[in-house]
Amino acid sequence: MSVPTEHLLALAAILFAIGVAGFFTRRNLIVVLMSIELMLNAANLTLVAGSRLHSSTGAVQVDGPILVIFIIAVAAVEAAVGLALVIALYRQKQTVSLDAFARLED
Amino acid sequence: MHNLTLITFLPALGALIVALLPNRDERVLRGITLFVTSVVAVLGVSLFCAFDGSQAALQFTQSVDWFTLGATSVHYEMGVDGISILLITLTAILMPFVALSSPGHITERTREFLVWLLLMETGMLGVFASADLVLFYFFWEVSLVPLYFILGIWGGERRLYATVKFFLFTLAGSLLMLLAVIALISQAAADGVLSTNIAGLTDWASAAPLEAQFWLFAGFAIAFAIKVPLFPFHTWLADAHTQAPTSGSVILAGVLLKMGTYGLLRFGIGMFPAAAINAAPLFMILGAFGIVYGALLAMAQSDMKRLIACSSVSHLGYVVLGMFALTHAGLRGSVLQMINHGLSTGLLFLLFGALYERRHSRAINQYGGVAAVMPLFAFFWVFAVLSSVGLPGLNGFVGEWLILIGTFQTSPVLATLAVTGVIFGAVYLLSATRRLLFGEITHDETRSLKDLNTREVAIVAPLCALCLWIGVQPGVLIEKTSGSLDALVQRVEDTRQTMVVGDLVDPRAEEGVR
Amino acid sequence: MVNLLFYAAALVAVLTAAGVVLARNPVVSVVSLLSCFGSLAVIYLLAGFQFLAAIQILVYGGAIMVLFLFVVMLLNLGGLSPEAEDRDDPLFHDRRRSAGGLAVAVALGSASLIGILRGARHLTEPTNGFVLPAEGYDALPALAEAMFTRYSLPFEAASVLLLATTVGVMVLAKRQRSAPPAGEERP
Amino acid sequence: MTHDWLWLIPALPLLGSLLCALQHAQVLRGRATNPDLQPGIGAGATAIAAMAAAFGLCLRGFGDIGGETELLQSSSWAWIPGGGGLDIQVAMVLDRLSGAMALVVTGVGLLIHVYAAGYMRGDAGYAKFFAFLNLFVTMMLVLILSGNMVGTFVGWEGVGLCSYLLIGFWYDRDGGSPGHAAQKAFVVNRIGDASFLLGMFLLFTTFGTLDYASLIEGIRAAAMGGENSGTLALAALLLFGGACGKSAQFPLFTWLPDAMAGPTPVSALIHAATMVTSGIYLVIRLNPLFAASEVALFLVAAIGAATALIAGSAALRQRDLKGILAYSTVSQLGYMFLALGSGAWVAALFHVITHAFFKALLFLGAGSVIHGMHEEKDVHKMGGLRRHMPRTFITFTCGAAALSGLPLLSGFFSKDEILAHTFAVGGAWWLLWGVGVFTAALTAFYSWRMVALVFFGEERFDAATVHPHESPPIMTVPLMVLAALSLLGGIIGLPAVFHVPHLLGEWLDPVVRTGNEILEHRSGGHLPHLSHTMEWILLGLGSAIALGCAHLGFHRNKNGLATEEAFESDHPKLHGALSDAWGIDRAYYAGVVTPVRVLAAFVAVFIDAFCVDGTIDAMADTAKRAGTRLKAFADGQVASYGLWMGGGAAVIALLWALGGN
Repeated sequence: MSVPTEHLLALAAILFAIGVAGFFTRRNLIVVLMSIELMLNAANLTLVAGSRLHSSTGAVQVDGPILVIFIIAVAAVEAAVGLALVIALYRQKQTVSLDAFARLED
Repeated sequence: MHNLTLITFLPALGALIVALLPNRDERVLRGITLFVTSVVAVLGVSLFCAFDGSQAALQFTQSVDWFTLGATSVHYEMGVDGISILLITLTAILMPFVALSSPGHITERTREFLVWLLLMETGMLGVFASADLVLFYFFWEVSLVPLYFILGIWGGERRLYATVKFFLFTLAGSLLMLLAVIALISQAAADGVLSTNIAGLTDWASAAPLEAQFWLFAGFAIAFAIKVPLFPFHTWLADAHTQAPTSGSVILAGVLLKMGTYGLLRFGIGMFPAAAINAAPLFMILGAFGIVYGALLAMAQSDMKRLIACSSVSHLGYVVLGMFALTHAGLRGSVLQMINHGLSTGLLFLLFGALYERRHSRAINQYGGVAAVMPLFAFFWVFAVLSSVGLPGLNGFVGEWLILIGTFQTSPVLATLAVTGVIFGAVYLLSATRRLLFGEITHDETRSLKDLNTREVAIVAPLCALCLWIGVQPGVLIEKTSGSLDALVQRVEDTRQTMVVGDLVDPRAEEGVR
Repeated sequence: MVNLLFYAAALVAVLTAAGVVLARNPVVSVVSLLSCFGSLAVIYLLAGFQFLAAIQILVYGGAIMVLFLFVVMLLNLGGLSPEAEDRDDPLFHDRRRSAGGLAVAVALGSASLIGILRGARHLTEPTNGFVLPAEGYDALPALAEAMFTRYSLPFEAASVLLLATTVGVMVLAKRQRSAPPAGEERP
Repeated sequence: MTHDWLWLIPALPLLGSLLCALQHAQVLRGRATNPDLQPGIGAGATAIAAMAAAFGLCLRGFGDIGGETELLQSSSWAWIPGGGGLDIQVAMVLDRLSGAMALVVTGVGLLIHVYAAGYMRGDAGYAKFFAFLNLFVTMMLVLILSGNMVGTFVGWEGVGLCSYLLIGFWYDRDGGSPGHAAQKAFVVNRIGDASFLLGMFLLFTTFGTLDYASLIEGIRAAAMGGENSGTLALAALLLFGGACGKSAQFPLFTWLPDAMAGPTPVSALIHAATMVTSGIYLVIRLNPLFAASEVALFLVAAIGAATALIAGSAALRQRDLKGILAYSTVSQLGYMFLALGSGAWVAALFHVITHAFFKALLFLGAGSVIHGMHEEKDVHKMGGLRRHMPRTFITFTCGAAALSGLPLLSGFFSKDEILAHTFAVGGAWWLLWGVGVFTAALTAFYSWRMVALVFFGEERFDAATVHPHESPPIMTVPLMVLAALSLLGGIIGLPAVFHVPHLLGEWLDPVVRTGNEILEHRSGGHLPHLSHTMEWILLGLGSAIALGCAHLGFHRNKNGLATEEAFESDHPKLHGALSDAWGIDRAYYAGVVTPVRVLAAFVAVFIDAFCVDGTIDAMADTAKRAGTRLKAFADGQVASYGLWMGGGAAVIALLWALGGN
């Protein structure tokens, strides 16, 4: 594949922007969490692009992929905790709309 | 035996014990507090006796590495000089009496109160005992917090306003000082002074270029001026004094304000003599103006605690005036006046506190003819008033006299202005005394007032005795501080010699050179 | 050819991502996201990261998305009341916030794009194309070696994190189940 | 050689004071609420014993000086080590001046103490009274005996304090007016004290010392060399300001008439015989300083003459018996300053001494009258008392005769010496002499008016409720002693025309020598001098005026109030001005007290509360209002927080992307 690096980065930027849009516009907590996953994936893509560029001269550097792996692990954690909280909140308010959780002290 | 760390942290230890003791009997808690403060007082007095006043260097020093800021090392360093020894002793002596007075006006949340009281003592002693700039700043802030709670929890009806005002004012000062501290440390570090030791920094700062000195001096001086408080930063004091419980007022007047004047002397003049020489006329004017201004304010008050607070403004004007006269007599008087003001204003607050506990009114016109039913109270009150107005033979006179003569040597005009304070002082305090004690009894509640009880006499009598003793033998105190003050005057004079006569030097300094 | 495959996958990824955000029904969102991740896995593979592609499918597709789907199902198809669903229209309800969110998104996205495009000329792309080792850029031996030597500490931290999460999530769920009625009664 | 026993002179009354205070404490503890307290004579005896001992010591010291040793000095009390050359050490010094003063203070004081033991019997504050009285004597002795100015200042303020305490002794009577009077006395004294302080500072900065001996050396050198004349004049005037406060001179005399609110022995001791003369003492002590400046001398003399005239005329129309005496005292003090301003140091001290005798006598006699009349002070409600209290009548009349300067009595000689000196100086002093002579006429008139109104005429009190009675011997015996002294006291200073030595003049010569030398130096070698003929003429004139006016004053009033009432209806304005002491007190209130109060209120309300504190509160309000505005942004919506954060990030990102390379 000889796609230039900037195209990968551009794709990552577009995905990230879509994630941001979802994060800010949606009320459904689950969708908000999904938007966050989307942003994390965009980040992963930039790491992949960078790693490819650095390793392309022959000397393979694995720092990028390792970081991606960690991010995936953390994303999993985040999703798990987030969803557990969603369930907990749902039990309390019978909804997962952000509007219901406007006040921090509630 | 003469261990500054022990003296400083003993109250904190006491606070810990009081806080954690499972015993819920208030008397036990008060007893522990009284015991701890008394032990500190004994240690303080023995420290005072062991101090060699002829030396300028710090004594009883202790030093341990603490941490590093970049390349600069910060030490836990304690030590006292001739100025701080007096204030440490004053603090140590005053606190048992404050503790003893607390049963009268602290009836709820006693444990908390005692804990704050003891922590406060550690903070105040630490301020005076620290020989490292960072440590000093640390204690400075530590001493701020307990009063915030004492004022806010046990204060009068407008305590929240007073508390917030007090806190914001002092915090503003503290932050300014923090800036100056950081600037000082970093600039000194740039010159290779890699320690925050006050003595080392003083050596660096007093030789620093005038412009650097000026800004650093301004930072420190404004911070301390707020604490003193000098006009126009004085308005927090009246509210804080008025709303504070008796013990809070006593500590505030007795010790906390002295932190400001102590700072001005030690850090303002001591560290930046060149800047201080240039700023001296301004500070002298502020001091002299403060004397008259505070007195006029006091004359117009109808609230006794507010009146005493305004008299503090007036008295501290003397301290600042004498200090910036930069003469032997002025400085000696200034240091002595710090002690005197602590004792006599503390006495006034303690005595009025005793009356307030009986009648729960601060308005002077609610009283009248009290002397007939409370002769002992009247005696001690008049004694305290006389000490405060500077009657010869009592403590106030010596300080005032030295300040005035010291000021007269540099500025006869300002001395004349300040002397009017002697008249005004008599006017407002005696007028208040007359309205409080003399005349016919105007309120029926006054008729049933009980005279001071044994506990209250035990609080005020020793302090009165101390006032008398200082008035008769001020030499004992002055001797302790003479070494340090002589060195200070020497430094100021040396600076005058080296200062270029010209653009930034005021005419007075030129005279000094001549 | 390979390049074309990339652009196709990229297009799918963008479209499905947009679907995630735009779909009213959370189930649709979940499915869109799954497809998005799938196309990203393809891109990884194309770029020479076989292992990452595998992980992407396994962890994201297999674990995380299933979890999402599970929750969506558990909460009664998204857990939003019909009115709330109406309000959850990303574009047309509460225009102010939507506009703000979109503006931020567009601004961030365009900033990134502009930055990327302007910065592209500074990238030193290999003149004679990318040399792709047979085992890819993320050959497992190298990866494993780095993971257990240089990155051993983060690795352990991650494992601790995972453990803590496991416990934490269980506690969260458990506390809810045995929570006193008082908590439930709160409005 | 040091004479440490000199410390005992002030220490003994101090001890007495402490013992009395302890007794008072006992009384308070035991029966604090019983108004019918009879604490007996314990405290009085203690105080009297202390006074007697002090008097004895003074006598001993007085005997020691005069021969070869001109002064006795004790070892010093290291008081204030001020650093930089300022080291205050106070020693007790008994020289000819302080010896004479101390003798008067302890001697007259002793008599007054004895009298007071009778006068105050039955008062609830009996022991307290003697504690204060003894403390006063202590302070007065410190004032007199101190070897430097700071020590004098201790006594100076100390007597002011005791005066405050004693004037306010009956603080709960008369609607609290004693409290006001006490406060007024202290504050007005403080005005003088402030001036004293400045004078002291000026002397210290000029001469570097505050010890009298070295000061006088320095002043002498400076005055002879003609240096620092401005400074010397200024210092003299500042110190004279202090003396004006303490010795009740114009314009600071208004406190003294009010001070009569205190018990009568206090008026006799403090406000006639001792404390008020300390200003004169100070000027004599520093006579070279005053001698060095013509301006200062003239001002002292002029103020003295003005005070004598103002107060003497005010005394004419007072109805309060003690008020007459108070104004009379102010007037006589004016004479003393007139003497000082004429360089007649000895005459001033001479008048101090004779005045101490006859004025103490008059006050004590007045006390006896008031005591016998059940606290009635208005002379219009007395009359005919000579039949009821003969001993008081005789002694009081002796005092009045001495005061009015009837020939050959003590007041005659001292007053004549003053007037003769003033006349001799010449120039502008002639005018002052005229004032002095006129005041002498007034003095004779009001003295005898007083005697006539109190002891002659019909009894104008209600015989049913008031039973005038003679006082007990403990009060009348001191009166008799003082009467004898008033009559014969003149022998210590007989005029030169009698061809007998002027005892006081010779005695004081070493003290005033320097001052006289400076005067001589300034006037080109000759001191003012009068021929014997001129002196005879002045003596004759003085006698004639005194006798004539005394006659007038007595005969116009001996038959009742007719003259008084006629004057009041004929000259209502003049009567008002005189009985009001020319309205000076009211002028004070209008010109000083009220403006200061208004200023204080203005400062407190407008400047402090509104401007200074208002600015600060306004700053706080601004911050608060800004906070309220900003609160809208913190709506608790996580999403909007996020939006702000994201917006910020976007802006930064855009800046980064668009700017730079």
